[in-house]
Amino acid sequence: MANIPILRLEGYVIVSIQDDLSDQEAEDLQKRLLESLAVRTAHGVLIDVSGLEIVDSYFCRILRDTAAMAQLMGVGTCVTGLAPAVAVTLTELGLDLSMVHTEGNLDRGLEWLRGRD
Amino acid sequence: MANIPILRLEGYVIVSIQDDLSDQEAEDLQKRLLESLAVRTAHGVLIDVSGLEIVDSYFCRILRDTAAMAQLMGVGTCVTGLAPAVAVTLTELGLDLSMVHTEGNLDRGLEWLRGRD
Amino acid sequence: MPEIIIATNDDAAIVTSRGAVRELARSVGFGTVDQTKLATAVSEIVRNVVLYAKRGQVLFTICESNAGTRGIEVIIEDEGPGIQDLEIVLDGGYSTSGGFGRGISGARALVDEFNLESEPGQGTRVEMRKWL
Amino acid sequence: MPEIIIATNDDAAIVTSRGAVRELARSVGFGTVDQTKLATAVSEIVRNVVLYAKRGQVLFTICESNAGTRGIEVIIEDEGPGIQDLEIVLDGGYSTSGGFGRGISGARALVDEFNLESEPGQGTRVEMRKWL
Ligand SMILES: Nc1ncnc2c1ncn2[C@@H]1O[C@H](COP(=O)(O)OP(=O)(O)O)[C@@H](O)[C@H]1O
Ligand SMILES: Nc1ncnc2c1ncn2[C@@H]1O[C@H](COP(=O)(O)OP(=O)(O)O)[C@@H](O)[C@H]1O
Repeated sequence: MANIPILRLEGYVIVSIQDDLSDQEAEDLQKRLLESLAVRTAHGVLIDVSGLEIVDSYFCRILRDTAAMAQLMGVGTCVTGLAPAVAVTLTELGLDLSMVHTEGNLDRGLEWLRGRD
Repeated sequence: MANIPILRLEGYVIVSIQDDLSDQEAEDLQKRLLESLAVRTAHGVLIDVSGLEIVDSYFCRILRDTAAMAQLMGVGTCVTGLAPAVAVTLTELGLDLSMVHTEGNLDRGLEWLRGRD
Repeated sequence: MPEIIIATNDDAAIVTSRGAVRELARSVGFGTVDQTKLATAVSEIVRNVVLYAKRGQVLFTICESNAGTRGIEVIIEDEGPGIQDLEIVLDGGYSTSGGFGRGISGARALVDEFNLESEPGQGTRVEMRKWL
Repeated sequence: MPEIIIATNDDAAIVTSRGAVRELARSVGFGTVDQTKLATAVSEIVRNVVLYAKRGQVLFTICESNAGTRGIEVIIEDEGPGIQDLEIVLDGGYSTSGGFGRGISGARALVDEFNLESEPGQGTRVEMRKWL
């Protein structure tokens, strides 16, 4: 079925992940996201994970790497909607997402990105 | 794989369709979209079809019906990003989308919805 | 010899068929608008097969006119119940399924040549051609 | 008798396993946070099987402690190359694949009981339990 859509709004690239992704699917999404930044400049990236019930070390790394690579392309990243249970689990796993800016929901994430411009 | 994500931004429900959907998938999306309106009130619906290369009579009907049903729930709908080739084809097919408001892209669609509030 | 043959037995075959003919049209050199028109016509007629005859097949062939123009020929056939009121259906606006009744008349408008044969109880065969 | 047995031979098995155990945990009465913790632990260990041993299996069983508390037991086993430096791996931060090296040590922190047996050349077996 369908690839995860990559939206453009106000010059920001927005992705909303609402289903559990396999490692391969997560990697594909990362690739398409970074390609979309190369094709047309963007002012920021917003990754909404409010629909995700599980973020393990693999996906956490995908998030970190995506943000790091986008940064290299001059674009800031905001991750929104991390579920409380996911945040607790990441901490106990010993994984650190502090290098990625996070906000509670899409609206707040967009506000944060707008504020940086 | 993944369902098409239904996003919430500024109280608007946003869906971006970027892959060809089967009739069943289109119907499922319509159902989930309308359900999401029932669960939490929204100020409007934005359906972006800029990634769609084909809209036939079936999908055209889904778009019309969705807009009509959303209207019954008191919510306006805007379809954005209809490709020129799709618009030409719909006309030659004898299909009429004029009862659904359309805009060129997501930004314009959101502007239109904001203006109605 | 057809380039592509697809069994049209379900929902998914509609997506596969319109995707395949679109790709074929692109490869032959059709522009975006004509790719979309042809793919949409195929979508309409294949959906009819799935809807009314349950199963059938579609054949896509790259063809050449007498004048030497290249094009694509589409043959969609089934052994379903056939169409009773051919004239009315070709005019458009008639549907036994609560549809728009625009499938056949619409597809006809989207291609250069359109031929429909149907025998009640025997099946239906649609031949379409679009030239570059 | 395990409630669920899943062959873990590929990428998709990781998704299936964590989804299945999450559902099972929910049905047993675990809250969202514990569901997530258990599912994440399973995700880490099953990925190791797929990554390092290619194939294996995971078994989920609803169990009861001596004190009468209900819980879920997870057994994940493979006949892969086994782990050389068990002590180091259990401490965390060690990876032969350029990973975070947090899979095993992290999973251990997320459950109530964690048991790892591994024999180089024989395979690896992880036993985890989480109580309500
Ligand atoms: N392959 C077919 N086999 C039998 N009946 C068909 C077939 N295709 C079309 N029909 C009949 O012709 C009618 C009109 O078809 P069409 O113009 O595609 O509109 P719609 O599909 O919206 O009804 C259908 O309602 C159906 O009764
Ligand atoms: N099932 C297994 N079979 C063989 N080796 C394993 C297995 N699981 C883990 N290992 C080894 O232990 C190391 C640490 O594993 P882990 O803590 O999960 O971190 P990571 O997977 O990030 O490397 C791995 O790099 C690998 O060398």
